Amino acid sequence: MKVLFFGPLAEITGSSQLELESCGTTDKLYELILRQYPEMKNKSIKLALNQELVAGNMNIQAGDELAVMAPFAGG
Amino acid sequence: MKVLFFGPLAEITGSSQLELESCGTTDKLYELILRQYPEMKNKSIKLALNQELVAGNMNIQAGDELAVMAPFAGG
Amino acid sequence: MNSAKTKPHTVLQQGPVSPDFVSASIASHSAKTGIGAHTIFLGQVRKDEIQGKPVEAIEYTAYPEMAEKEFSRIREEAFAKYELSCLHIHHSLGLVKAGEISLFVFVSAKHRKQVFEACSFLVEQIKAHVPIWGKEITSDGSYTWKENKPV
Amino acid sequence: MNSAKTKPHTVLQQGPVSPDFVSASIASHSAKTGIGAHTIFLGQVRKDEIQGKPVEAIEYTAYPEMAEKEFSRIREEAFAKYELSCLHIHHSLGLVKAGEISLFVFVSAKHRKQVFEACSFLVEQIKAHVPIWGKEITSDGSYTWKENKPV
Repeated sequence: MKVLFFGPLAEITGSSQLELESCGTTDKLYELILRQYPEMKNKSIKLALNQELVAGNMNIQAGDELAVMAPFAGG
Repeated sequence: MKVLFFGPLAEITGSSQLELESCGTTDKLYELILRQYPEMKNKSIKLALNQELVAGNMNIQAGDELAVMAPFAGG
Repeated sequence: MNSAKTKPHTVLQQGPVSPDFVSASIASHSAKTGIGAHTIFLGQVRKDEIQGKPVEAIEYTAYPEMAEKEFSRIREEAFAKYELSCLHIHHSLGLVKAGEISLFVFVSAKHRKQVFEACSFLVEQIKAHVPIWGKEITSDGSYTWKENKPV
Repeated sequence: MNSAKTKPHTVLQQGPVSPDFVSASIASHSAKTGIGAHTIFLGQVRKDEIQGKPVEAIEYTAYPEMAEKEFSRIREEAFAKYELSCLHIHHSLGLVKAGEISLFVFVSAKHRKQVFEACSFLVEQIKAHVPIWGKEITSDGSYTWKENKPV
């Protein structure tokens, strides 16, 4: 399962794209990321599934595009 | 007493500046103008005394600058 | 930036405000690195139809001495009411064709919080209180006197 | 003007928004003679001090595909919410120096009534919902990740 990381989070992971073990739902992915990168706990991270912000818990299908994002800073 | 007229009002008077008889107060000037130019009755005219909008009735002194104005259209 | 607040301004200018003038104004603020947010209002002359005839231009006249005093008063009021770095107002006199710009209001501040409110306040004050008049001239040369209405 | 609403836009551009680009955008609206009011918002990079060191630039990165989708959604929402003739958004990627412009929002309508509200709505939506990040780079080369806060 490919997961994208941006901005400050890519600095923590050392890469803008990681291959993580499949985990079925976005809640599980969230847990997995925080276990693997405990520094992200203070970053109020958000997930995007197929380029849309995840609200609640969502199922992950094969081929879905997943992204982990720090608070935005546009403007 | 010199009185200035602008925009649509100068069209009614035919001049941007008229010499009117002294009349002591702005209320009296207002009456005088409407008597002389009854067409201004529908124009919701305002007076300015020394370049400030007249609110209420004010005394007119020798040398004061008086102006009669139609609704504004700036912008 | 206090100097920007107190230096005398002449708001009224002959003819339309050009887009190049707007960009020069923007560029001149790049040295003011305490500014984080600008809001600009531009009033553009519309080709409205008056009795079936399109408006080709507005011809503006003013009571210039009182108009400049009112612009100053409005500026002071905006600085008192909002936390602004600087503000600039330019208004046309004379002929401004449909599609051209007759009013340019430029408000700058550290944060975006109040720039929209301040800019809107300025535009409403200008339309309500500054002695400016405009003839809407239609294609056959006839004209109608414009009148501002409150929003 | 419906074509302006539906034609595809790319909001993200490399480097700062130049004042000349803003004036060209303004000039390109002079043919749209149904427009009476424009509002522009410009976000300018501030030379804030971070631990005593001045910010020299912000380096912007984005999740570009999602960012463009969010910009489209925000545009559609603004057109649904307000009576607008057209609107344009431009946001920088890469390095934007202090004093330069990183965000340009341009809203046009027949009347002034809603342009300020629409422009403010767009700016708040962009800051809250578009996946863009910025490194504030100070004079000694160190940096801090910027985070937007609600107004």
